[in-house]
Amino acid sequence: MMPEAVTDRGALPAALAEDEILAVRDLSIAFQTPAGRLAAVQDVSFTLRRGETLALVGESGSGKSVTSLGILRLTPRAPFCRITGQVLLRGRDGRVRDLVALPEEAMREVRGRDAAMVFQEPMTSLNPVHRVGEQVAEAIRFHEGLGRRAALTKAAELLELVGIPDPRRRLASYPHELSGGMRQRVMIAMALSCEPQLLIADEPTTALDVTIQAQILDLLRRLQERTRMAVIFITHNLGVVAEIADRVMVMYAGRVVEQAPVRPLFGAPLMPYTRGLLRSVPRLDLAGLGREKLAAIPGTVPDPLDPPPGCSFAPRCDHVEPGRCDAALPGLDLARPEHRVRCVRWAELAGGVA
Amino acid sequence: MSDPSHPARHPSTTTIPRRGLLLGSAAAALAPAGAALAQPRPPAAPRGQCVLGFSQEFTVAHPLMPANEVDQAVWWNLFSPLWGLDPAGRFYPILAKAVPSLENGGISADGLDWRIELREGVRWHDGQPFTAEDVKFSLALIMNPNFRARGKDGYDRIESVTVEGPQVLRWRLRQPYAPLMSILSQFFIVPAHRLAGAEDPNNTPFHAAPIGTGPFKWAERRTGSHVMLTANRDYFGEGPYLERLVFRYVPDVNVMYTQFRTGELDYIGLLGIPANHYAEARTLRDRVIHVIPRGSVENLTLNLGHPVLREKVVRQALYLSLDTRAITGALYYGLPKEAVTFLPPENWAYNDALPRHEYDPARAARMLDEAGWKPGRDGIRVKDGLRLEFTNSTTTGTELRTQAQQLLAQSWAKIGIAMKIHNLPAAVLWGKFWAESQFDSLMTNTTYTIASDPNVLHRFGSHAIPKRAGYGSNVSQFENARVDELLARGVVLNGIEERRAIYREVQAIIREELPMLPIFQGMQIEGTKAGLMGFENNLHVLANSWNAARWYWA
Amino acid sequence: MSGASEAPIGLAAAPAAAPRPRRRDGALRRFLRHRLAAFGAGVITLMVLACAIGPYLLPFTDTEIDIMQRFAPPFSGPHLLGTDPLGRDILARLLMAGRISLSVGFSAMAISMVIGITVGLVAGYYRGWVGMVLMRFVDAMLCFPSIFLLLAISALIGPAVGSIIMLIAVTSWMEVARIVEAQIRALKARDFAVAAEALGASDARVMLRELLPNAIAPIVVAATLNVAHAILAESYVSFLGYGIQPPTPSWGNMLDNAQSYLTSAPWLAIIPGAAITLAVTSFNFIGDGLRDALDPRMGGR
Amino acid sequence: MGGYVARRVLQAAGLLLIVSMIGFAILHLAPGGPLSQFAAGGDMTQEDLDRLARQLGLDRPLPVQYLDWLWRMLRGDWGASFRDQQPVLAVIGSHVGATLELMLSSTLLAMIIGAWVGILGAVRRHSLFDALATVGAMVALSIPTFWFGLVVIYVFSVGLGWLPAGNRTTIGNESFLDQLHHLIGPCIVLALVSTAVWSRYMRSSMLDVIHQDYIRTARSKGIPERRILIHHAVRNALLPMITITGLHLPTLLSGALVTETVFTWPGMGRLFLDSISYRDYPVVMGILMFTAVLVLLGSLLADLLYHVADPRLGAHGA
Repeated sequence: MMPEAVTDRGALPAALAEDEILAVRDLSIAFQTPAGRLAAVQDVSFTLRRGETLALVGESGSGKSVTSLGILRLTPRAPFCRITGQVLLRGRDGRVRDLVALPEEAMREVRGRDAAMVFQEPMTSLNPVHRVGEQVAEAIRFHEGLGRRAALTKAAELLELVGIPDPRRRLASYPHELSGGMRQRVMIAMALSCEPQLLIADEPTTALDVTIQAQILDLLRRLQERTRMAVIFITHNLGVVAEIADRVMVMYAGRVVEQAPVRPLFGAPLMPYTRGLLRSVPRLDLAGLGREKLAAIPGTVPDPLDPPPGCSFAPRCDHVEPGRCDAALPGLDLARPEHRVRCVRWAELAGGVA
Repeated sequence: MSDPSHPARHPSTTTIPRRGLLLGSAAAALAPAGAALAQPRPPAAPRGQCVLGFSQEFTVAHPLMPANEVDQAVWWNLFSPLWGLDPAGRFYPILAKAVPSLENGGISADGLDWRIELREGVRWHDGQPFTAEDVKFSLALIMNPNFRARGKDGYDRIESVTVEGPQVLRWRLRQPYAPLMSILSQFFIVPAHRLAGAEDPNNTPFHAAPIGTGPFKWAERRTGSHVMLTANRDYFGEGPYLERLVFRYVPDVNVMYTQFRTGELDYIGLLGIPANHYAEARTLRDRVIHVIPRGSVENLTLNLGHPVLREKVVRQALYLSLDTRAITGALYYGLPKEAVTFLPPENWAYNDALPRHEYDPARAARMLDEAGWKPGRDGIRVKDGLRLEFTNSTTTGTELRTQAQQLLAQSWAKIGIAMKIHNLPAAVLWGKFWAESQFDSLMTNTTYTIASDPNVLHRFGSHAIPKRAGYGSNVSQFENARVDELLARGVVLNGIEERRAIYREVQAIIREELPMLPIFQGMQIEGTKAGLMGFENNLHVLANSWNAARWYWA
Repeated sequence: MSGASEAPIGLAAAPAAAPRPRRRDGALRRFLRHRLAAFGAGVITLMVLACAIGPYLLPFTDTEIDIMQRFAPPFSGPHLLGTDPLGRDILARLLMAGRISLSVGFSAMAISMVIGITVGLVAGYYRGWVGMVLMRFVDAMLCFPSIFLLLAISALIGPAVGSIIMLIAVTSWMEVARIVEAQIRALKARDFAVAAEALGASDARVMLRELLPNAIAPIVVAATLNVAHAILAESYVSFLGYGIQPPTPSWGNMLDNAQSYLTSAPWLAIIPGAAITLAVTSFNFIGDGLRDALDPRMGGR
Repeated sequence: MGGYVARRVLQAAGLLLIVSMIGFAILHLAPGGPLSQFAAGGDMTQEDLDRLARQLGLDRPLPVQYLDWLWRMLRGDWGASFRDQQPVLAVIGSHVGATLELMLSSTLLAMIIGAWVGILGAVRRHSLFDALATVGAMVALSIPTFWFGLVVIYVFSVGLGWLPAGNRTTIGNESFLDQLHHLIGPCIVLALVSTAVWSRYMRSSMLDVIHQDYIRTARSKGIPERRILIHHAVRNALLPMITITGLHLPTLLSGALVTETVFTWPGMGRLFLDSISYRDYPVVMGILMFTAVLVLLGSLLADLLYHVADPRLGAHGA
């Protein structure tokens, strides 16, 4: 079943639909830097249903990681960083909370319990001076109120769940004693420890060997089937996207530039940027085997402190039309059902390409 | 801190005075409290403690080895000599039954044969009896070539020692030596039964746990902090009245004063209260401040080997233009007494007829003019191409002396004399710099006598110049045939009047020749808690705890 | 150092395990940093000027004794900062002492830099036996707590200005030697040294013309901190009674014996102490600023 | 590990040999000698002094004296003090306690305050507190220790009368409280520099740690901020501090010497100063060797401790 597309700007429903876990509305994240205000993410909106996987795709600096951190408010605090908009999350208890407006203490309760994260670098994301077991058990102790012993028992079960052999013994291991893949499994076990509704995986396989990558993806898929949690999967590897995502959101310079279910997007991308990304992946079916770079597009991401007027991709776009593309920011048009694109020329270009 | 439950604060009428002197005070004790005449009596048994502050640390327990003043302060309470010198400079018997003299036949007419009878019933702290063998052993130990004895002067004149009985001994000198009497007043007897047969006499268990015949026994030593003695209840003499004596090391005189002020110290000894605290100290409640004269002289020791200072006129002009009053008056708050000779007025040989010191820079300038020292282009006097210029040294860190140097430098500069300050750390100054007369002039505090005997052969005799391999400490390199002759005679004569005449003349010559410029008589500001009785200054010993056996709390 | 006088150096030459300072410093901090360095530079400039010119503007000289005027408190009469136990004008002495103390600071720094750079250069360039021996010597010298070394050597020499400078210099070159040695060792492996050597340049030329200029940033920083260290060291030695002797005033010997007047004339202790603190703080500020400005990568070695 | 320790100890032994040669040379080349103190007293003649020099073996050539000293040292004989004849080890032993007490208490104080200031500075980076702490640390590093000691005495002893002006105990009242009372002043003075050093290093170490991925991980787990700070950040940030503390030892010893002087604290610094001024060669050499051993031991211990404390290194093994 295809997920529903985001509603128009300004029309914000107060609650989530029955099967929706997350609704992000007009999320903007800005950093205060010595050089001035830096708008890292602007007006991002999307929803996510139970059991659904959304892939967030873009080059580094596109704002995809900041978006994911912003949802859990893991970005620096005010005044160094300001988050506006709405992030509605249905908790394990069924209540819907606006994470942007939540007091810090309540937000902390949400983290790890209702929504959890897996990070890119399993090497550095685990605390080197604490044993693996304690780190996995920590969230359980805080959110479930279990004692140390009980929490460790549960941690062992979790390690077993993520496929770590001899989990009881592994509890006493230090992170440096584990391989990269094992560590990422530990990270996943840690994220799943409180059975969250939403899992945000920030490039969880990027730092791993190809064979391990596949194993981890496989693990995530199986776990998702089991727990019916919603997953936001951040990556710049389109091959991975094809394998795991239901829906794809392409970001460029802090904005969503195209959003569609995975098949239409791969089959008929509307935004020239997306097309550029796809061109860098030679064969879809082989994509999972290599670590393709998305930087095949000439030029670089614009300076976020000094964004170009109009379409931010315009300076790098092959199809740029002076006077039109650089005049005003294009809207996020609903091009087809469930397929939105931010490009003034998508219709003309679609004709040529499609 | 003193024992708060001190007898004096709860006067006991049952106390039996042990000193005849105090008999009269029994009646006085009935007088209203605080009456000046009320002399509280000492307790029947040792009570309380007294903390004595010293700015040097106790070092050596063996009383015949090289040591400092604090060691002497402890020794006086741990050990006993045959006789001592009282504040008036008179000998009084301690371990000896009587002080030997020509009159009582203890010393033969030619001064060569000495017969000493010892006090009976004296015991060492370990209970062993004290005998003539101990005295003989102690004399022999000093002459033992392997033993690091402090000084052998005098002892080396003893030819043979004979023990005639347990409490009687006799010795014979090679030649008469008058200063021996005084030297022996600081000859502490050590126990033969503990020290005889030691493989290394310099290092025996005795060093860590000394025993003597004195009024107090060794209790503990905490290096860097203090030495504690406890009362010897079997002491043969008067006292002790205190249960404990604590010799506290406080390395800084200012801190020491603060602790005296707060009451942590009951007595402030060696180096005393800094002069700049004197005015305040006098106002302290329940403290008695004693400005005490010492046997030393604050002086400028001149090196007569220096091309400028070898000239007598220069030395006399320097003395004339030396503003001693500015130094004693301003820097030392008017506390010291003036001095013009190397002996203190308390010494029996002191010459009171010497010309007083005058401060007359104008006359000094005239004298220099007449002697051919004419001011040069920069104002400094010159004669035959020689500038009237010399350095003055003292040990670094001696503050008042350094200030005095600067004062002198400025006042001498006004009459064309250039004095430069060249101070050195004590260990350097008192090394070759001093011994080999490498200095031009020194500002120091010198005790010219040994054990208060007026003999100064080692200071002014021409055979005592260490730079010329002499035996003594005549670092001024002073040479005077008449002085040599007088001093040589002074040590072999035994009659006190004859000796007095000799040393009076020596002082007159030194006053005229000025190998050293006396500035003032050595002094120290000591303090005691008001209730501490029995304290008495004695400049013939190196430390005022000499009679702590007779101290007690009022 | 003292607890102290070593510390500025210790902080500069952060040990191997020391964390790498962040370069992503925020505006406030960078602002503050530069402000502090500027403040330091300003203070030192003012001090140098005051010490150079000031004595000529005062009605008193630093050595003029007026025993009747002793212990005049500050701001109480003709003597702006009061007088000392001999009635000398403290301001005049402070300025003259500043000349001495600052000269001692700079001279000792210069000498210790020459020693340190030479040893570091030679040890870093000729690794092997020579380097080993030199660096072991450096290690051994660093085994002595600096005050202990300072005092032990001060016993060796007379307390004149020149010898105090030498004393401080010979006890403070080791850190510099280590810094330079490490830099040279790293630089030597890089291309331009190899190229210069290949072109047949002499050792001395390679060392002085090719390697040294590339190591200049940490050296400049170390030099600044070394001045601070030297001023402190002078005051310690003087305080302990082995320093520059009167009548020559230095900030350190003005403090000598101030302890005995702490109750009656506290300004005798406070004024020179404040001058030392101000000067040393300023040099440390400058050093800190220089470190940030010259080479963002260093400081974390 | 064992091999590593053995190598380090061997290196240290080599260094100590060099240290002893430097120390011996410096001391014995200095003018003046241990007998000067007796010359100053005046009741001993030059003849006596020359005899003593002979008896103490001070008239032998320097290399002979050094080899003699070294040979005795290697057999565990540190010699005896010229000043009071006590064995050097006993002399050092009776002073080292006071110094260690001072050093440990001030290090503890510095660790607590310095770590706290550093952590707070890092957590509230760019705040007014951080700015003041930075400036404060720089000033603290620049204040002459003895002068700070004088100021403390002036304010707290002379002025307010809260603290004793010196010494380690009051005679007759050597209770724990009395000792503590005496310890406060010197402890604060000695801790000043260490606190500054600690706060500076702790701050930068914390800044490093705070930006580590695992802190973000912990935060994503919903752990309370306080626990993240203490359990995750501080634990890691403290690791490099072990090394810093080891390397700080010589500075601390220097500071202790000065502090002891100001507060008449009967420790090794005081002893060293007295021994230097008396040229008590055996004791001075003893202290130099002792502190060198302490310094080397400190850095070795810091390294070993680091290995123990950091599970990534050694001790635990995979």
